[in-house]
Amino acid sequence: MKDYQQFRQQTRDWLEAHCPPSQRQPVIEAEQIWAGRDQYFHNNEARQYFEAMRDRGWTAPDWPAEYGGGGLDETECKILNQEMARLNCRPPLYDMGIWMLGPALLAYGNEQQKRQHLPRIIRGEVRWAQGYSEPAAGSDLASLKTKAEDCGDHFLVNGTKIWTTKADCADWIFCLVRTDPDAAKQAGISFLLIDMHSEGVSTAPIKLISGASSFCQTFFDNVKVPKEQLVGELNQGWAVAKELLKHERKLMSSMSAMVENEQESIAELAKKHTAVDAAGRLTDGSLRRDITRHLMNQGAQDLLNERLYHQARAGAVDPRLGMTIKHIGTAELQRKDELLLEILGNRGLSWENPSTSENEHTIVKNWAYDKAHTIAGGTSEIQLNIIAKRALGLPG
Amino acid sequence: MKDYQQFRQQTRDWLEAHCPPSQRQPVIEAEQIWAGRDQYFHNNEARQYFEAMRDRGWTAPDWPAEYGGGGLDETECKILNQEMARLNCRPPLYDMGIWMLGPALLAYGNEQQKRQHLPRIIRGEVRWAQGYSEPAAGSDLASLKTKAEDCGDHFLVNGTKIWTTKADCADWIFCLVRTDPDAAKQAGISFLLIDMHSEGVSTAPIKLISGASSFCQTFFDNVKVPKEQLVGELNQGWAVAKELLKHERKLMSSMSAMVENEQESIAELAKKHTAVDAAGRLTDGSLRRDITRHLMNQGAQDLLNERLYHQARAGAVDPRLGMTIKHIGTAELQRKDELLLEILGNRGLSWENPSTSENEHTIVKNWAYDKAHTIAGGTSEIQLNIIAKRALGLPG
Amino acid sequence: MILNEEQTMLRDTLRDFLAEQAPPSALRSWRDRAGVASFDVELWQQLAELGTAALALPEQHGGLGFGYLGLGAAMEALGRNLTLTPTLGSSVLAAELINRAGSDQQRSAMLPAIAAGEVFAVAVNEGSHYQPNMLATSYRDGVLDGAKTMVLNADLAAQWLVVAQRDDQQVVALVAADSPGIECTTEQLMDGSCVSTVHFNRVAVTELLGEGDSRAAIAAALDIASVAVAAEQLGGAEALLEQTVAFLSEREQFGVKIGTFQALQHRCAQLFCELELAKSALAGALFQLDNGADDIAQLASQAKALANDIYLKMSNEATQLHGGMGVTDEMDIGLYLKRSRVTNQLFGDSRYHCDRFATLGGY
Amino acid sequence: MILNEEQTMLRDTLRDFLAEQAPPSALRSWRDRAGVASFDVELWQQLAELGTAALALPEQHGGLGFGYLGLGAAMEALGRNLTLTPTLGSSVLAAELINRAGSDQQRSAMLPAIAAGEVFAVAVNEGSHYQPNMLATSYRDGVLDGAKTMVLNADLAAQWLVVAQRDDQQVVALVAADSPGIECTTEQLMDGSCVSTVHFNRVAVTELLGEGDSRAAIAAALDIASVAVAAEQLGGAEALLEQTVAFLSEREQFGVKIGTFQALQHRCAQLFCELELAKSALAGALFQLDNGADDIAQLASQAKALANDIYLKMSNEATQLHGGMGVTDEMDIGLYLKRSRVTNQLFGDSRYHCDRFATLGGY
Repeated sequence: MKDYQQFRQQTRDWLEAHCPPSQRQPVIEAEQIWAGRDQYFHNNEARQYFEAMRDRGWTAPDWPAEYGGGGLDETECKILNQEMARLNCRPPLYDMGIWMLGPALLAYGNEQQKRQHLPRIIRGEVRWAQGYSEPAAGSDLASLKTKAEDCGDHFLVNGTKIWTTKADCADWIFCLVRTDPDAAKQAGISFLLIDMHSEGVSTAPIKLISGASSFCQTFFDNVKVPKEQLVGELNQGWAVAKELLKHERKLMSSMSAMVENEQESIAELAKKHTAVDAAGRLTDGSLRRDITRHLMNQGAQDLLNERLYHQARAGAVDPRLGMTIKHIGTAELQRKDELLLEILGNRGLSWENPSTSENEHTIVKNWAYDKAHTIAGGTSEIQLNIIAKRALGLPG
Repeated sequence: MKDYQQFRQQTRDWLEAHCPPSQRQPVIEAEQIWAGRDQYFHNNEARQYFEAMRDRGWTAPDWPAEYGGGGLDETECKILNQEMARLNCRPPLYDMGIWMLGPALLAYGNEQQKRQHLPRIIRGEVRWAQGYSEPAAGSDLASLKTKAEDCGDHFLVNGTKIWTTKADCADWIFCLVRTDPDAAKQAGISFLLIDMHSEGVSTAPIKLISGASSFCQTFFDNVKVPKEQLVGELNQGWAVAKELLKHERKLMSSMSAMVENEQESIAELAKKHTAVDAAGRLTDGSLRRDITRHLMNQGAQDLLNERLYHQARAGAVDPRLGMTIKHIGTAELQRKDELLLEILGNRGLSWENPSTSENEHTIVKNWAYDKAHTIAGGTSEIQLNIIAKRALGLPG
Repeated sequence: MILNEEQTMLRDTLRDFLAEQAPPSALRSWRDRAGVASFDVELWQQLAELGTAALALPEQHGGLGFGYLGLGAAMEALGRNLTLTPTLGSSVLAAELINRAGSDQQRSAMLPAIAAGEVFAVAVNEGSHYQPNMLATSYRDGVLDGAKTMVLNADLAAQWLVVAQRDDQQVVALVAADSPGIECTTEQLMDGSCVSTVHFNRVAVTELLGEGDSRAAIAAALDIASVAVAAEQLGGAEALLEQTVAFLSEREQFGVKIGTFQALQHRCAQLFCELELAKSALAGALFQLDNGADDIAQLASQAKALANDIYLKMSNEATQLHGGMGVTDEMDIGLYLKRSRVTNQLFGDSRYHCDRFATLGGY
Repeated sequence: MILNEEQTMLRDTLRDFLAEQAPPSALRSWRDRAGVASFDVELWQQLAELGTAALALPEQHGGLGFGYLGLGAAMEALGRNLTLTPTLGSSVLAAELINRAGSDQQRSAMLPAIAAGEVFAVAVNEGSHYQPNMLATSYRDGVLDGAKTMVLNADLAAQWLVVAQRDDQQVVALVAADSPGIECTTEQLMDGSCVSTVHFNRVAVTELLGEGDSRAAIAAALDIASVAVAAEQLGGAEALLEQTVAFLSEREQFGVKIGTFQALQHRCAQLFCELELAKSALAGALFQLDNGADDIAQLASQAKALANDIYLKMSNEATQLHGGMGVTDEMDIGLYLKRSRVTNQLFGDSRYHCDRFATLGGY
């Protein structure tokens, strides 16, 4: 049996030695270390930290060592995570390849594909993008229209993908494409890896209601993709996609947790911007109640997560609870945004004016940006459908 | 051309002479003059007024004189209504026969049926009940199951009808029954008149969440109904029913207008039961806002009706507006009931206790009773379906 | 925050027993029977034998050590079946008051009696709820004067605990139910339960609980009572959701199950989300109590406010979604509808608890 | 309460003109263009020629006699197309102030200019809205001192009307835009419109409107401005509902039009009901104005609060129901979303108007 106690001590010592002070603070967006051709480090410590972790395979600690991964078992991974959390170590690498493609390749890729792609993902040399959504498909992912025609030794790809995050910086993209136009929707879909530097690939940034965004639309115009880049069986891409979608939902929630900054509390903001009585109470009783109702919902939401955590620890998870999380969380976030905007009054009507503060700009930008949260990663309507049918067992 | 001016003057004089003082006040439920075998008059003036109106045919002013009706044309009817309104004359007779069956018989009945039933309706000798709804049918009226088998000279009726108002006092009932069990839903329905004194007819009162009610369930157990009591063609009863349903919806709204009493205003009630500051403002700012939001909605609702009135006067009615009335009105009424109950606090938890007042009892009873308003006469869900499809033109 | 094995067994036993012995239909008969009483003494004896009266009490005083999560599970079972018992008024409120305000000797004397099913009534509300700043009921020279509203189980209790003002302190006075000068009016509420209004006119006090100011103990006991009501409410709300889903899954209209209509599905799904939020708020408060937390004031107000709101909303929606049948007295829906309004007022409605939460939050 | 023939024609003409010349896409370009201005001067000239500046003004002062219902119809057309003009700030607010607070001579001098399209700016807000009790901006010894927020069209106006405190009275002072001591900062808001913040430092006043206290005139003019914004808001909300219904009727998912989903149908139907309620509240206020009512304070607050609420809700729902496309800047939905927030703050949000309605209602 392995000596996990020793592993923990070694890991702790190694992290103490190799994770520099600047990498032991909560990460802000501008300092994230992304993979790819234009890899950027905000300072030298970031580079050193990344390279040390990479060389140990700890950018992908649970992947097999033969592809450059850490080769850790489940317990070791957990220990590594705990020790990193103890020191507040930042994640050493951000990439769709690490989060999503890698696990899928390990499950569905052939040996050649693993050898070609996994080591480069682990070493952060390639930045991956995800090509699932299409402008006309929306929630009905399987109605995608980007098609890949069989041309002997390659596929000819035509179509467009939307919501591809940072596609303009990506080196490769994994895509769902239609390879059998006659098959019933999900049956004719395949999973392809496409080099973004291929001829006929182009990208355009998407402007959101909150302003410039990291989303792009990606266009494929007669793009030749070698047959070796098909993952899994032809027309069986839906299985791979479903695997990935699980990771995406997990990612969406962890991402939104990562981005959230500790802001001035809503009650403090209201006390600053609206009238207060001698006892320090908000004069506007209706605003005070709306804030309270939001704080109570938010408190209950945290407790819902805690319940899930306790259930998981006891090995008795009620799967119906998990189905409620996204809808509850995103709806409450939007209610909070609306309240914050309302509290700012006139000051909540612009986002980059000199007369308003940085904090006010953030509130307004978030208000607009968060409108996407009830749509992306499964709309609230889809969530409610799922709850009705799968949690409550309603018919149809 | 008729001399309407003269008709108006004569009508006015006649009403002045024949409508006694006690019949010139807003009517309360206990003083309504209903038709039927046990006709009740709360005082002698009521009887005199009823008999005078009856003998002039003005219990049914627009029905043909040959059946005992008033024989008035449209303009004369309007004048009569205006003059009655001017003096605050009460309606001389309450009966489903007057409101609903009569118009249907005039349109669909044969000569023998008109002669048999219309004069007795006009004279208030017979009280009619309506037998449409069934326990299992709900909003899907056409799925009714009460069946009438063809037995040569009569039908044999078996089944049950629900929500028959005062069926225990009724002499006759008009019913939708299934005469062709194999036909598609609406195709196999016929319209029958049934003598409540027939063998096999029984009634049971329905207790509501607000307590005893005037609703009954009516049971038909091998009831023989002569074929002459079929109105319209066999299996064509749906056409008659649709005609009647129009009258029912109109009736529902006029009934609820009739019943409404002038109560203490909600703001006054709140000032009496909750804390008030030195300036006379409600201390609870959130309650104050909820009351305001209700009063604004109520004000807007009155103005919506006024808009419809002006549109009608200008001959340019937007039919979409009318579709919103029932849903808006019933939802707001329930919100108001909830607010009133909440304002009463502990005092709003019982309905007949000596420690609480008559006014408080009324509020609590209304709160419970009004739950039916979003269900009866077309549920809110059906209203929203109608608005979505017919007002907005959404597909499906 | 989740039930352990014993708590789960307790809940299941109680659910089965109540569904058998005291389901909603029993409340309907109770309500319609002549005479007014706040609970069925025989049924309470049986429930007390099952341990219902002793769940969260300290084990050294006859308690069963099921903890507050266990108590919550029992209250949920009572709420699900609309069973009227003195659990809330006596085993929770009175017991917590005695445990927190009483002396060791008082605890030893009274808690085992409560655990065995003896009923104590607590008179604490004036107007709509407890008034922490100043009470109109006074304790002076050994006697009580004043009046209390919404007293639970006053009709059947042998002993009373009366919260009263003594100068700038608040005390809890023990009074025999048959003392001269007590005038008690018991009335049935819309849901079939009973509460009493009590006037005290120079009523002799047996003893006071503990010494000095009991304000903190009173607030803590009321917090626990609020959480217990919340548990009862959520038991009722959950039963309503289950019944509504079952009805929608069975009832056909226009040739299909009405449960297939998406608008109704979304409403049910939304109700489920809000119910689970409220259950989480409740679990959080119970869990803190089991962890020995001293002050759960904000958690208690959060749990009660969320439970109030979802029970009101659930009962309205259940009535509507049951169509015509929902407004008849024949269905149980109406019984829940009325119970939801009564429990809404017990120990504070949502406006009260939101105001309190905000004040505690310093805004 | 309904439009007559001329008013209907006016509305249709204006709708067609704006859909052609100044649709939402024009606002997007305007916003993205460098430089900041509160309206397009050339477009305003054209609109003024169509009579937009003179709709509700008295006919003896160059007005067209279209009445307030006519004005409402025009504001709805502007709201539907998201067109930025000085109608609200100048033709409504400034004109009403002059008409109600000014002398005959002042009316004759200024109203015809406004009717012809000349732009006056009104500086009345301090903080979030007008402060009826006490203003920080003072008028003393012929000069103004203080600051105003949310001034409309200050960047392009030649003359200003400034509401100021003179002892216990409030007055309206006429000031030339180029007077020394004025410091005006114009900023673009999220929707592409502009407002200015203005500081007055011993600014010389040309003349005062009328004599004595102008408080009543100020309140009445602000009521009319609130109603005019409500009309603009409901024009926007109605356009959003139409666009959403069209989108749902066209877009397919899972093999069917998504407009067939009942949950979405019910949400749209609910929005329609609330929109028609708000339109009725608006029509009621306009109708009373046309009937010469002196005091429409409660009606104005009712109209503005209901319009605020439905525009916010409609824009949120429209964004959601458009799915992923709804959050891109490419669609017009986002422009309405932002305009709804800006108009929500113009002349008072719903909390302000509910508070005012309640105070006027004596509770």
